[in-house]
Parts: sequence; C-alpha cells; structure tokens
Amino acid sequence: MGIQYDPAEMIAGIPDGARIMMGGFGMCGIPENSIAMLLETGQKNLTILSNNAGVDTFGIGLLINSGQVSKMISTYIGENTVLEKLLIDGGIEVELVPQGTFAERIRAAGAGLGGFFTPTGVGTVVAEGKETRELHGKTFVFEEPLHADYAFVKASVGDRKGNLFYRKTTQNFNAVMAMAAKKTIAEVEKLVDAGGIEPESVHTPGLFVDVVYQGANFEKRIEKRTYRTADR
Amino acid sequence: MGIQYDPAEMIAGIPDGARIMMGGFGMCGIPENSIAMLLETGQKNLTILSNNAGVDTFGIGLLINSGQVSKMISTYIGENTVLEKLLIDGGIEVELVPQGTFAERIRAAGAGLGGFFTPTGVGTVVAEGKETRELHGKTFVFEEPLHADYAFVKASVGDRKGNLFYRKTTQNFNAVMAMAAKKTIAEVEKLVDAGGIEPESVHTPGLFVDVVYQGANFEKRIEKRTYRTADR
Amino acid sequence: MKSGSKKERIAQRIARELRDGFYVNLGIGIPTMVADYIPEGMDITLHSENGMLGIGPYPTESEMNADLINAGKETISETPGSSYFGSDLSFAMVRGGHIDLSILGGMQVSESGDLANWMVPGSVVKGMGGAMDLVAGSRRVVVAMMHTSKDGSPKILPSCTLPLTGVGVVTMIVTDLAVIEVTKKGLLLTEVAPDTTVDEVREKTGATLRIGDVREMLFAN
Amino acid sequence: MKSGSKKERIAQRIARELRDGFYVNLGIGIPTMVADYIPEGMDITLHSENGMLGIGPYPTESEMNADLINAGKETISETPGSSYFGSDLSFAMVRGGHIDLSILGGMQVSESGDLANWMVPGSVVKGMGGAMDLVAGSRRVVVAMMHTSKDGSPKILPSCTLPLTGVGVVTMIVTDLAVIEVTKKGLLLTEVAPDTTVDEVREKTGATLRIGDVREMLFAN
Repeated sequence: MGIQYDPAEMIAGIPDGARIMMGGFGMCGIPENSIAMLLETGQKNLTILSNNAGVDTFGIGLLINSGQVSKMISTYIGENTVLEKLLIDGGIEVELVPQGTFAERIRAAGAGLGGFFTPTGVGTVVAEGKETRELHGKTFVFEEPLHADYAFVKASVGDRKGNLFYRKTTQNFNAVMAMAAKKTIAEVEKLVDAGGIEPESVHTPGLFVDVVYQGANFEKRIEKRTYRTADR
Repeated sequence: MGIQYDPAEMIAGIPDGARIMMGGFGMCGIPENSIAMLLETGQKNLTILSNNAGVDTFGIGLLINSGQVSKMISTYIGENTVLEKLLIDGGIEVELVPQGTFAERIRAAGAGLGGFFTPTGVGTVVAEGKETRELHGKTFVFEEPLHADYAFVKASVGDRKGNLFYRKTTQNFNAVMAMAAKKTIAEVEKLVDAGGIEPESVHTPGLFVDVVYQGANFEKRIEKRTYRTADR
Repeated sequence: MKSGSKKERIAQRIARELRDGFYVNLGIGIPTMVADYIPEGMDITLHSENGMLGIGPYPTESEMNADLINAGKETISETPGSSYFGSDLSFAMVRGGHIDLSILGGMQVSESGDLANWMVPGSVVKGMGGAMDLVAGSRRVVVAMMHTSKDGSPKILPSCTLPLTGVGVVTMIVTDLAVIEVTKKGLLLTEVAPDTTVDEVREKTGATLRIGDVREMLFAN
Repeated sequence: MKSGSKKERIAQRIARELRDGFYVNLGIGIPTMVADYIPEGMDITLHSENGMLGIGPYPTESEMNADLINAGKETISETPGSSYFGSDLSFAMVRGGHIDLSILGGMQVSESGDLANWMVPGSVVKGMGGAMDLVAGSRRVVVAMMHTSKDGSPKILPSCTLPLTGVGVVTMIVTDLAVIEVTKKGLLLTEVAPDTTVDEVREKTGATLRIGDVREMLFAN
C-alpha cells in the first residue's frame, strides 16, 4: 500500500494480455511517458481501452505499430491508418463503443455498479444482443461496467498524495479511468507537495492513484492546428 | 431560456405538490435563502428530497413546521424531533434511501439513465420488491432515477453564466441535484462576473442552472460545535 | 453555386434555429460552420463533448495550445465563463437532456427521423464517437447535409439502408435545397431554397413529403 | 472498568488494524475515537462520506467553520493534500472498493457477517444514512461495539433479529471483550481482553465461536 513515485517497477510488472485503460482524447492529455515505457518493456497481447488509437507515429499508435496490441476498445479510430490496415487484415480486434456509453461504463466500474440502462444506441447495432427495457415510456439498453487491470493517466499537476488536476480539455477520460482500474499510474507535468493543489480543485482524489510521477519531455502534439489570423 | 438573476418569480411560481430537491448535508451548504422564500410563498403538499430534514428551528425543519411538506425523501432525519412526532402521528410520509443510492439515483436522473444496479442494500428492506440480479458473481439491486421539478442549491461562488464553485464540504448533494431537476435555483454567497471562477474549478457548469442569485444574510449554523483547546 | 457556398447556406439557415441561452453542440463539417453565424448579442454556449462549455473562436497561431481542443481535435479558444470537465460529466449533460440543440452531419435520414451517419458497410469502420449519445440525448437534433449524394441519389428515404446512429431522433433536416421538419405524421417540407422549387425538392427526396405552408429559405439573420 | 475506557480500548485495538497508505472511513461513536490512536508516522487518510478525504483533528474554537464538517455533522479541520468532492463521487469511492477499511458501530452481528445497526422496530426510524453503502462497498468492515447489550443479552447471534444493514459484510468484530474474525467457516475467536476468559466470551456470545490460537488483546501500538 501507500503511493509510489516511480512507475518503472509497476510498468515492468504488467503481464502479457493485460487490459490497460489510457486517458486522452486524440493527442490531448495522453500518457506519453507511460506509453513510452510500455513500448520498452514490450508486453504483448494487450487490450487497450482508449477513446482513440492515436496516430500512426504517436500515442497508442506506437504500441499498435510495435505489435503489442491485440485488441482496442475505442469510440473512434479514424486517425490511425496503420490500425485501419491491421483491421482489414484481421491483425487486430476492435470493439467500438459510443463515447458516452464508454465513459459511463468506465465510471460504473469505478463506482462499483453492476451496470445501467442508457438510451444511447437503442435500435442500432450497438444494442444487438443486449437487453432493452422500457422505463417510464422510453427505451433503454443495458450496458455493463468496463474494468481494467491498469489505467495510464496524464494530469497537468499532481501532488505527493496522488491528487490530480487537469488543465483545459485534458481531463477527458483521464479522471474517470483513474477510478476504474485495479492500479492507476499517473504521469504529471508538475509534481508538487501535498497541499499544492487547492482541495476544492482536485479532479482525481489520490485514493484512486497508485503511482504518481513527473514525466519528462512531454511532446504534446497537436493533431489539427486550426487558427485564425491575428486581428491586431 | 437564458439565465435569470432573481429567484422571486420562479419560487412564487412553484405549484402546490411540487417535488423539490434541496442540497446540503445537515446544516452545511443548505439553500437558506430559497427555503426562506418558499416559507413566505407558502406552497403546500411539497415533496422534499434532501439528505436530511434540517433541525426543528432551521433549514427544511422550518418548512416541516409550517406544514408545507407532505413527504420527505431522505437518508437520515435523526436531528429533527418535530418530524419524528409528525412521523408517529402519520402527518408526514418519509421515504428512506441509502445515502450512496440517493446520490446515484439523483445522478442517474441528471445523466439521462434509466436506472442502475447497485450492491447497496441487497438482502435488506431496501431491496424488498425490487429486481435483484447476479452479475459476475455478485448480487445487485435495481434502482431507478430520482427526478425533481426544482432543485434549490447553495454554492460559495457563482458567476453570471451560472457556473458554481463550492467551498470545503459544502458541495455534498448540491452539485448532483443541480443536474437532476427541471429547474435549478442556485443561491451563492458571492456572485461574480463570467470568468470569475477558474474554468477547471467549476463544479457545476452553468448549463445546469436556471437562476443564480446572491443570497443575503447567510446564517450558516453549525450543528455540532466540536473543537479542541488550542495547543498554543 | 459552389458546394462550399451551399454548405455555408446550410450553416446560415441552421443558425436561425438558435435561441438566446441555448447550449449547443456542433458536429464536424457543416455544423462547425454554424458558429460563424451566431447572431450578434445572442447568448449561445457551445459544448464540446471532450469536456468543455464555452468554445470561442479559433486561437491565433501563437495562442494555440495542445491542451485545448474540440471534439474534432482542432485547437480552439475559451471564452469568459468557460468550464472544463471530464467525459463522464460531458455525456451526462448530453444524455440528460441538458443540450438544447445538437447539429450533426448525415448520410441518410428516414421518414420517421432515423439517422445514419457513422458507417458504410464495406468501408473501414472508424467508429461512432459521440454521435449516438448526442442524438439520443439532445433536446433537438438538426441534421445538416447536402440534399442528395454526389451521384444524385436521395439521402432522405422511407427508411435508412445504412446502419443507424439513432432511431426517431432527428427534429429537423436542413439541406442546400430545403428545410424539412420531422413530425409525428412524417416529414413536413416548410422551406425551399430560392433557386429551387417544391417539385424539384420532392423529386430529389426519396421519402414522402407533406407540403406545409412552404416559405423561401432565409439565410441571413 | 468504566464504559468510557472500554470504548477507548475497542478504539485502540481497532487502530492496530490500520496499515500504511490506508483510506479509512470512521462511523459515529467508538469508530470516531480510532482517529486518536493512529500510529505516529503512519500515512492514513480519513474519508468522510459527505465529501472529503484527509480529515484532520478537531479545529480550535476560532478555527471552526460551518463549511467544514464530517458525516457526523461535527466541525473538523483539513490536512495538507485534503480534497473535497460531491456525494456522488464520495459514494462511487465507497461502492467501488476504494475505501480500504470502514469502521462502524453495531447493534447485532450474525455468524455469517450480517450486520444490523440502523433500525429498531418500534422505535422511531431515523434512517440508514451511508451505512448500507459503506458495508456493501468497503474492502474491510470492522464492527466496533460492546460485546453485549446493557441488559447483558448477546449482540453476536446465529442470525440477526433486527433489520439488516448488510448481508455477509462484516470482516471483524472488536468488542470490549474480544476480537472475532468472520471467516467462511463462521466466527473465529482470535483475541480476548486481559480481564476476561475464553469461557466468559463464549458465554456472552449468542453464536457458535470457533476457537483459534487465542491471544490477549493488545491495545497500544
């Protein structure tokens, strides 16, 4: 027990075939450093749960390129052409989940629920083979929690109690995934002493975190550089 | 549409028999000003959803004393002796819900879910008459969402977009109730311009809020004054 | 008229559906263009399902920040009163009916308001992202699309042939040619573009259209 | 021995169950007293289900703040690294198995670890508060109670006669007389207080006790 500050041992100890959640949306708020370490330790047959699959040359894409991933559970994988090819060849299995259902299933796992009824996907392929139920005049489909062995998350600031704070749109799936895995490894841009984050502004309380460490050399790539000409 | 800054019209327009959620835990973070207004407008036959029922002389207790409440949905009403007497006389109906289930049912309403399976209360009176289900070797009971017509919430700071920030343990049920009612009326200790709350530290985004106003003369009673002698 | 200006017309027309105080989610493509036509002085808050309320205009080049993107992965800016949150709360907003209006692109829309916009069998499947949640939960769903496919085949059909995104979810269809409302009695044509006719719209529509009090589509605000 | 010192002994013994890094929820009454016996230098974070992690000692009179209370509605203080959150996240922590240890009072405990501690038929019902969630979700549930009722009748029974708080949820029972573990094979007596005997404990227990390698209860750390 007790929080750790070095991820090396835990990441090296991940077994082949593990289920790993990875926070981020596109390239925004992704656990770059933990992904890089996993690339080095080289585990195979991994199931990765992440909103996206990275791009060909960055993020989860690197793990796909290295052949470490046998299954992706995602909501949208459109930016990764390598994965597209692997999908066509059958080299990788992809399970697609609506984004809100993905978030809610992960939360249900973290919150100890056995499942829930959602209106999302009723009447679509997503509901095929699942229980549907009429509740107060509306149709819902039953969805089960999504658990994982590990969660790799990325925060802007972390303190030595494991409390995490996410800047701007980097929270995305990071906070909810931190709740849902047996072990959560958090990389942060800045590690501060306990008390360094305003207690009301903690997004992920430290009780969800097993390892917190300050990452090195964040690339923080931008996927689509959209900007306007300065008015001035 | 559009946010309003004066609660008088909306509170006066609450019909008899309305279901109203009220944030707070004990006396901490309760919507004192909105309760006072409701006491003046005098609607009858109200169903109040709140973790507690206030004390005899403050909070929801005032509405119970004035005979405006016909039903309470709560988790613990032990501090209100007037309510205890009314309960014995049959003058008021009380529905008790486990606190975590209460929070989760309110969240489910706000989050558009049809219900969920929780391990809480399995094998107890709480589960009587409800569906239970074995999921992955554990037994769960089905719980439905808890909706309301209005939510009265109290925040420490609010901005003119309706964004809310709660200090210390005043968040409790306020944030989740703000999500779950058709109309949410937020009283705040301090009303600031849009942008006056750090965007990452907003607990209740303004889209959940219909009326935000600065309350006057918060009493902020303390239920149990526990303190130690200063070491100095 | 060029396809680009047709798309702008669609975005302009949809902007007329905005009301003061609305919380609005804009999908990728034409829907994103609606932001350019929000009437001056109207209080519209844009939601991005990756966890933000209060999207502002694109940043200047020097202001671009990898930590601040929209659901289309584009760099954006914040406005006073913006808020950030996680994906679970973001979709709680969506499913819980807190988004007044969602605007999405469409491949096909059926007579009863079914929408297909995420998957073409035989093509590589990229995923539904947040579209299924947005159509299931938003109070109003407006589909922005060209009236027909590039080969001229109708996209508004008795029933969709492509895999569905949602059943009975569309409130209104706005195309380069017409505005069509989805009612309990079926599709109701309410507006046609200045350079077309009710007959042309009917001909290019695969589903039965009820013809209401048809006005000319207005694009400015 | 006075009842007060007996209760302190129970709290002291339970404090020996704490481990470095534990997140712990303390109920009202004897459980709250456990906070006074946390071993020096051990990293224990106290959870309060009304929405806080990191409870500190009671404040001084001038530091009391109506905005900062525990689930027993007492004024408290925060520690460096505290965090505040809403009731929904607080109980997500509880149900999700993120609380290592919950310590609660008890009226009755059964042979199979059922707990009754919220309601006495015929008395006014005050409500279960968060107790049902805490026992259903916490990794370990320790019940702190006097071994018998005031009239001497046993509180540890073959099965509870009072309405239940949870079924098969108790991990360990610590009383003024004994420490009893709830195992798959039933109740296992592991420790007795210095001023009592195995026989006395057996006599005052309504349920069958398996007798293990019984040691003397230790109260200090």
